Amino acid sequence: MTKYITRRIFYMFITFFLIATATFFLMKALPGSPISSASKLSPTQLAVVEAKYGLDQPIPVQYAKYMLNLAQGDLGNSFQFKNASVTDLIIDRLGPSLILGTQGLVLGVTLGILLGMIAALRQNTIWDYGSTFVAIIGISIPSFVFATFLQYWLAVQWELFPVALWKDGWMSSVLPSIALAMGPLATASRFIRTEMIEVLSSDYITLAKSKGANGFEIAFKHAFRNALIPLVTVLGPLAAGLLTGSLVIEQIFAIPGIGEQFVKSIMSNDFSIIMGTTLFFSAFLIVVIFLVDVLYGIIDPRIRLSGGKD
Amino acid sequence: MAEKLLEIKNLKQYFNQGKPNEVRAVDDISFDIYKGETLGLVGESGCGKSTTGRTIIRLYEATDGQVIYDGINVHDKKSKKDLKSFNRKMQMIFQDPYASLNPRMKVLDIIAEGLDIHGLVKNPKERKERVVELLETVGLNREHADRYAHEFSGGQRQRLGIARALAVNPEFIIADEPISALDVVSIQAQVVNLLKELQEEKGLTYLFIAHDLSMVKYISDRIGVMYFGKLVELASAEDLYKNPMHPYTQSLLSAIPLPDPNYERTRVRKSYDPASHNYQDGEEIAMREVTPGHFVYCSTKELATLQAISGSQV
Amino acid sequence: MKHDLQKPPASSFERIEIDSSHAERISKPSLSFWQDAWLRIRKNKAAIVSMFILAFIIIMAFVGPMISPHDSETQTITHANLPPKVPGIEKLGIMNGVGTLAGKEVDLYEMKKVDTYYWFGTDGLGRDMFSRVWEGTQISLFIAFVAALIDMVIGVAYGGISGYYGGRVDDIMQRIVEILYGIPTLVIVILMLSFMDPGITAIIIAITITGWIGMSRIVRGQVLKFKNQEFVLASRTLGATDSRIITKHILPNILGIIIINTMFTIPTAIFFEAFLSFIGLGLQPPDASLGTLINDGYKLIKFQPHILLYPSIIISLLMIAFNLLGDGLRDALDPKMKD
Amino acid sequence: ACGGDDKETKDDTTTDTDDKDATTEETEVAADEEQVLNLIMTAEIPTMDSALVTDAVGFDLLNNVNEGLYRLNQENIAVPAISDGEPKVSEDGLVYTFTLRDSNWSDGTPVTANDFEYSWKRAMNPDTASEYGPYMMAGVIKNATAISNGEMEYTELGVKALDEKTLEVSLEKPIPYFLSLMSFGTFLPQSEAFVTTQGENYAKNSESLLYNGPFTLAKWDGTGLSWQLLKNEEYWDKDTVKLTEINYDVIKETATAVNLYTNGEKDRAGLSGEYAMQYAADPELVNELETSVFYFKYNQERNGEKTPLANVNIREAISKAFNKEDLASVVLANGSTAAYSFIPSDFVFDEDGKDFRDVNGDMAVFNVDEAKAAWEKGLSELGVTELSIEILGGDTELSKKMDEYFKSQLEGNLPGLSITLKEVPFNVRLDLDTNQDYDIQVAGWGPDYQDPFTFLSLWETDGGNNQMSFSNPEYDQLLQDINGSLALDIEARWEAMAKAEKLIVDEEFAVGPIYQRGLMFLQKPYVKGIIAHPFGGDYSYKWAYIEGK
Amino acid sequence: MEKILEVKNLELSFHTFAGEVKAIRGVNFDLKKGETLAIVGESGSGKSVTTKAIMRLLPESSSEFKNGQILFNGKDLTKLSDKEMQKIRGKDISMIFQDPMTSLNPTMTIGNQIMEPILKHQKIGKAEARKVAIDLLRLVGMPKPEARIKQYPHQFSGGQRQRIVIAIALACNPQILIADEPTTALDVTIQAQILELMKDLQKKIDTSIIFITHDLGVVANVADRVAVMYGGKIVEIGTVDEIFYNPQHPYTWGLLSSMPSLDSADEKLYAIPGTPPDLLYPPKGDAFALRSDYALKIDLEEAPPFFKVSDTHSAATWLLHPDAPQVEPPLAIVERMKKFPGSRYYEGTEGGTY
Ligand SMILES: Nc1ncnc2c1ncn2[C@@H]1O[C@H](COP(=O)(O)OP(=O)(O)OP(=O)(O)O)[C@@H](O)[C@H]1O
Ligand SMILES: Nc1ncnc2c1ncn2[C@@H]1O[C@H](COP(=O)(O)OP(=O)(O)OP(=O)(O)O)[C@@H](O)[C@H]1O
Ligand SMILES: [Mg+2]
Ligand SMILES: [Mg+2]
Repeated sequence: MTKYITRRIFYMFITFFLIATATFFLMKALPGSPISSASKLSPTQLAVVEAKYGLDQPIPVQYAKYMLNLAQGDLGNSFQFKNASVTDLIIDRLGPSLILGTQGLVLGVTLGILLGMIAALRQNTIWDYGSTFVAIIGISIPSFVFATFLQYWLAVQWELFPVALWKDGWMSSVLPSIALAMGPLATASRFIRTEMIEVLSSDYITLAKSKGANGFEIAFKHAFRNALIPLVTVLGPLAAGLLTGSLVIEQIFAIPGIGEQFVKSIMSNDFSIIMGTTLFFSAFLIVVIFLVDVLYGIIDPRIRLSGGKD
Repeated sequence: MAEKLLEIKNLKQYFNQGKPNEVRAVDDISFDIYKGETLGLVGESGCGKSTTGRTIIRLYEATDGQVIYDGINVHDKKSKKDLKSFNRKMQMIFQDPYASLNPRMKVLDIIAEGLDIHGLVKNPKERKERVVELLETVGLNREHADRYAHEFSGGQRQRLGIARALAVNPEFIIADEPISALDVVSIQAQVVNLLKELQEEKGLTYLFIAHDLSMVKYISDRIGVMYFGKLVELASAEDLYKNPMHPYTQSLLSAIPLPDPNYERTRVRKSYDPASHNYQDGEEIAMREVTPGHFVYCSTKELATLQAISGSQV
Repeated sequence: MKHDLQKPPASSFERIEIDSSHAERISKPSLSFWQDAWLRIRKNKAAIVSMFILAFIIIMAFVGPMISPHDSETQTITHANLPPKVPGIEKLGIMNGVGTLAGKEVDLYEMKKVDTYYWFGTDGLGRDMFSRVWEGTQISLFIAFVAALIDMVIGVAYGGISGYYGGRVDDIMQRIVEILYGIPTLVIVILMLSFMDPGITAIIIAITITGWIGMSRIVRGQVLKFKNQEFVLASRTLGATDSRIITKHILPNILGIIIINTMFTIPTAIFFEAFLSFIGLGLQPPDASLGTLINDGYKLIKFQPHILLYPSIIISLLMIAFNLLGDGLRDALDPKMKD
Repeated sequence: ACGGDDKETKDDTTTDTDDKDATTEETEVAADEEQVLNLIMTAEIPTMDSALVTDAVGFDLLNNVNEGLYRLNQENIAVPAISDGEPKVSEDGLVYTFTLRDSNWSDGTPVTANDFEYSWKRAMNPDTASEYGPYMMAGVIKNATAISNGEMEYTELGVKALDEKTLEVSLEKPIPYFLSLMSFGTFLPQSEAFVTTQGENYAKNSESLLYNGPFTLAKWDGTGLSWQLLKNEEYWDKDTVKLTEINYDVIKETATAVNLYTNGEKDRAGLSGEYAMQYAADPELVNELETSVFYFKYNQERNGEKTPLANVNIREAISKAFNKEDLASVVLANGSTAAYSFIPSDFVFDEDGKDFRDVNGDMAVFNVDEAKAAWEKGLSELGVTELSIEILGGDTELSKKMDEYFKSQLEGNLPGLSITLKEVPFNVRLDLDTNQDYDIQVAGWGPDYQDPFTFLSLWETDGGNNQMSFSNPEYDQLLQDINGSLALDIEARWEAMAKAEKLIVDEEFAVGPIYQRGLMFLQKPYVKGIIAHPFGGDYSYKWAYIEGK
Repeated sequence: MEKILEVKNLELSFHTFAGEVKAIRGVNFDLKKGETLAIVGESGSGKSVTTKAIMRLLPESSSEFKNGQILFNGKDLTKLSDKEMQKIRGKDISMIFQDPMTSLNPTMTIGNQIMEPILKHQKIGKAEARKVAIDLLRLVGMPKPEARIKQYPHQFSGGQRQRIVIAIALACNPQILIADEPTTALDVTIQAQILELMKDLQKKIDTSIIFITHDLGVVANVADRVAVMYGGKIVEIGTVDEIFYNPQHPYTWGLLSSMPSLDSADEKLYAIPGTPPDLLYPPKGDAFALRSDYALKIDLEEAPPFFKVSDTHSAATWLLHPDAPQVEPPLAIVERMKKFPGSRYYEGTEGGTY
């Protein structure tokens, strides 16, 4: 088991390293320069500025430097925020994104599971169609349209929640979280519905019924955990997607999150932020995938005890 | 007896070799198969019967050992052409009549696959005729050719599997539990009868893998009993049933229920405990011929006892 | 256990010979896998309705711009921002050209002295929304289909190779997938824009680069499952080559799942395009897709809801239809879901 | 518009000009009205280091929290600020000697002449990697050009603190608009002692900065989306400042901004085109004209080959072939006005208050006949009947919409023309511009100082911004004269600049003006006295106050 | 003996996309206290559906109960509410399924799975239920039950899992135990152990067993009475000796004679040709006629009623009709009949009469 984990961690580092490398070179191929008023400067002036940032060196040298710094935990300084280190920036911006992402995920997945279960248990009834409809609406309406609606009705018209901004504590996070939850909700409910239907037709469910278990026990004690297993596999990408995909929501609700910042960095060639954020995302993704495997084991004892998925 | 068609020498098949989850599915077994005979292979689930069959036909690369077919080691590196001709001589019938037929192909194409691969027919018409002929051989008919496997019952499917194997006119067929998945005896009997008929007609040689001992006894000339990757007893069918020598074989035989209530009321089951052998360290255990043609996996000490008993019986 | 009171005639107790081939007859009509699937899907009302909706939208995407009296690209600046007005329906009090201007409800057609009808209204440049919406649908569908197709090809090939050859190859290919997952799509998209002009091609390539991973995983899993199935082994013992096994045995069996997955890929592609438009990397005007139309429209939600409304309805219908059809196909094609 | 407002308020609040009275009045106002303003920004503050700032947000805030030698007043005229009255100027116009007034940093230490010397030199120090330092100083402050080319040490910059309160600035050549430059962010002072003690941390957040302007910055963490301005009690003119607090939030989405405005959380919300239209009749809608001009940039040489746009008739045709009025009022509909010249209106005025914009009258007016005539001529000169031209534009919704309009107008009015549109993110466009890889670019320019030269200098042959291979000896000569021989002759210079403008817009058609950007926003009626500036920081809140909330 | 269960005229259909599958077409049988009734028949003959109908475990959405009664101690199970039925399942009637690999919940410890019916139907606490579960495991011959109770199904072998399933089924001392092919998936040696175990347990708790299988050897081993099913109907029912030594239905003949006996010679096996009927299109008369060597004209017209052979034995075949011709059963059957007093081929001395 420890051997398995060590190997996993080793692979995680390799993957991380490769992602860092690939992103670095891709990013260097981006058009434009991080120097915001490049067009105003004369070539000599530009050269001076570039030299200051080390941009005049050959790319492999820049790469080596970057990697060395990275190894020491130094992600460099932002070009946009002239006085901020990338680490600070990410740390500042991460909080809200994480809160929204987590809330959105938890809310979406929970509701999705519920909807999916209802749909499966009441297959081909109005319940099923209703929950399928909700799920599909969830993925059919672009999140920005959805967010706009939420903001207009729940905040401006009914004044139930703050319109935007990250100032009213938890209340500020409600609307954006709901908007973010729609995607996971849809995914989760579809996964659970399909899987639940299959699980419900399995032998052990029939056996449970033959023990006299009632509908509730069948659904929650027996079927639920087994139906959850395949959902776990998509949780990783789902979680990562929420973090990256939140930029639209962050923009609409004026939330100081990382997604929105990320797009802006790409648009302005802010190399250090692009790198920092990418690395952060991929690290997050890698860790999430790892955790999902662990979770997998918790849910499914067959995997837990054999110490590995494959 | 007749000439040897196949010699299996010290065959070993280890899965995940060297890893902690190593499985010694087939662990150093040797036996011969004679031309025209049916060799039955029985043993409990997971003892390595299928693996033996699959290794013989090269679905798995053997970990060690030789499979000599007509004097040539099957597991030597060979040219594509040799392999192809070998593929024609040796065929296999599978256990699961549901998993062994491609659900997306029509029966015509399933059966004709061998014909296509080996270029045995020239035109679609001949192809169809040949398939119909094969269908009729297995008791089905022309109208079945255009159907899909999922429309057939288990027994019919198994016969389709046989027709597919027959298409390339093989000499040797490995039948891996061809009847275990068929439910009632009457359906099993269809398949068994068919295999027997074919053997007579075409002079086929079978390796018949099964765990249903009464059918094995019925169809086989000789029977080998496997236990945990090892062959523990090998004898003629008659001999094995009348005079099982290895305690595992005895336990196996005593466990079979027969469709005879009076017999069942009196049958006593023996159980097998591998520890009962009490082998000492350094004792060499191997297949040893106890009586002519009757081999048992035993130590020299056991051999003596066994010979003494059977001697007294004679 | 009663005896039949009505005594049958003695003649009916004659023995008869039964042709044994009779017993082998299969009474069911011969159905191929696809016919069978069709029968199943026909029972699924939602899927059938979806098919009709799809057909309608696809037909309208091509016919719509033609039947509209206005061209999609003609800008009549004086007709800018008109609400929908449809002859006939206008009498019902909806789609009668009345819109909000400066907080008041006025008949904008009257006010701007427009005496033609714009069924879906006009946009800020005075273009006919009806033909624009349908042309946008055309483009969205096109993007979706092409993207799905390419995605299918790459995803299937990648997953297939990875799964079929297994071992080392599989290990390496799966690591690559993991890395691809990690590199942000946006970086790739923007990078591409520096090599090529933005537009449909760029979007499609962007989708292609990143969209096939899901498909490849599914295909890989399926191939892993099928490559050790007995019918594949049987084919091997017959001496079949890898290519024969792949094309004749494995592919036809995973086709259903590929199709289902494609059904779910299509909405994703339509969405991705809309997302690219949102962050400003999408289509180049005057081309418009449903995504860009929605993007333009959602800001006007309060005063000119029609600009958002129609593309949203169509995109939602498309999503719903593809998803329900996908669900239906899954139920119909999945042998586990028999009956 | 704002100017007018201001005069009124002065009449209302101040009965006589006595400072003391005014103060008592204001405290009264403050007592019954909470002097708090809630504002929206559309972007974060990238930096508050005056040497590094390059963007509108930064300049805007610096203008409110710091003060240089000069400051734009309510009439947008640069008036002495930290400088105690007008400087002494040498005969040749090359040496300015400023005497500083007594004023303090927000930590109570005095603002000295050395703070200016230090700050300017720091901006020229290559280690600082300032972009605007070299850009603003080269050609202005003595030795700056050489320093920025790396030929001289930055310490040689022509600025010197003669004593605590006296600053001597030497110029490379006479600069007529030099004093207006002194209100620009790059020329703000920095306390040497403070900057050096802070070291790396300088300007990291609102605590690691010093302020000498009307307000101080608070609650800014360096990257965040919100911050505050508080009245600076150390400011020398603090009695004029009425607001006690300004709260900022960064909101990028117009819908959100409008919603917050509607809810009363914000006092001002900018409107993009779509919204401007919807609020057209709203009494709270304010229209404000900016000094940025947008224009077609005609690239005459692409990838080493002449483009069709090298032909002046083609350029003329395109400049005249689209309806700018419709564009401004229907397509943009955001308060922008059609531009018929390259220098914006309401930007510079002569001594009599006459707008420079009016000197040349309307040029490049929409005229289909003239456009067609020029087009035919151009085509025949090129010997073709059809042309395909690419327009490179931005990827914002507004620019896309505009591009579509251009396409439809130009293709409709100029037979044989087909337009392809290329819309890319800003940095991609910059890249294409740098490589001169486009045909026509929709470009915009905002002034860096209050003189037409900030616009005209763009098209100097081989100038840093002239990525369109425009070259005209007469024009180059005019430019040279404007800042050379004519530098001290205000009238002749004025004429030369007008001539230059006519040359590029109406004779050579080097660029085709499109519109002058306007702003529309909703503003609560109780907000008074915000001053909008034509360059540098966008707004001053020094004179703003709340009344009648 | 007291009848504990009576199935009367059961008719049941499934609605599939292809049409109505008439899976059960009139099934009658009863079960007495303490006896073992074996049901044999080909795949698809309706064995499982019959027993699932008793337990009311058929999918509600696709199955349709058409006719009949299922009387358990006089109560008609078809009329009970879901709640009442839940009280019966697992307590009075319990079930064992064919595949021990899939009939245990993979994510639940076996302890919890065994305890579930106990906690559900008996008013005892968790700790006590645990003790009961351990006892049960010991009863079915599981070594070290205290430790193993915390393990998950995949940690057990097939035979062990089937023991666990049996333990679950026996947890509440049911009056009826339905075993649907409980040994089909197991090896002969393990099958033998399980069969012995079931017989032992039956003796201990005096339960009635319905034992479904298609292995005639197993039937011979466990059954007191046997019902032979074909095409959704019971075609012959009688005591185990009657069915094995004096079968009357040609299908039963076919089944019994296609089995090679261990000492039989090399002659060809008797095989029933063809495949069972498709219940989507049930044949008009005798469902077996098309595969039978003994078909009568009337078989194609009309389904045969039950003819009584003895008090305990009846069969549904026109051959038993007084007007029917005498037919010669297959040789192997004749061999068997020779051992049965009362059959027409009886060679013994006990002197049967016909
Ligand atoms: N591909 C494989 N990888 C690893 N282990 C395998 C593989 N195939 C078979 N085994 C293992 O090898 C052993 C022998 O398997 P095999 O299938 O030959 O048994 P068998 O006698 O045919 O059993 P059955 O009667 O169940 O078919 C088993 O323990 C099985 O788990
Ligand atoms: N859920 C269902 N939906 C539709 N048809 C069904 C369903 N369950 C069973 N059937 C049909 O009912 C008939 C009887 O099935 P049943 O499962 O009782 O057979 P069985 O005798 O138990 O066979 P086996 O030996 O294979 O278990 C078959 O034709 C089967 O196809
Ligand atoms: Mg096997
Ligand atoms: Mg069954």
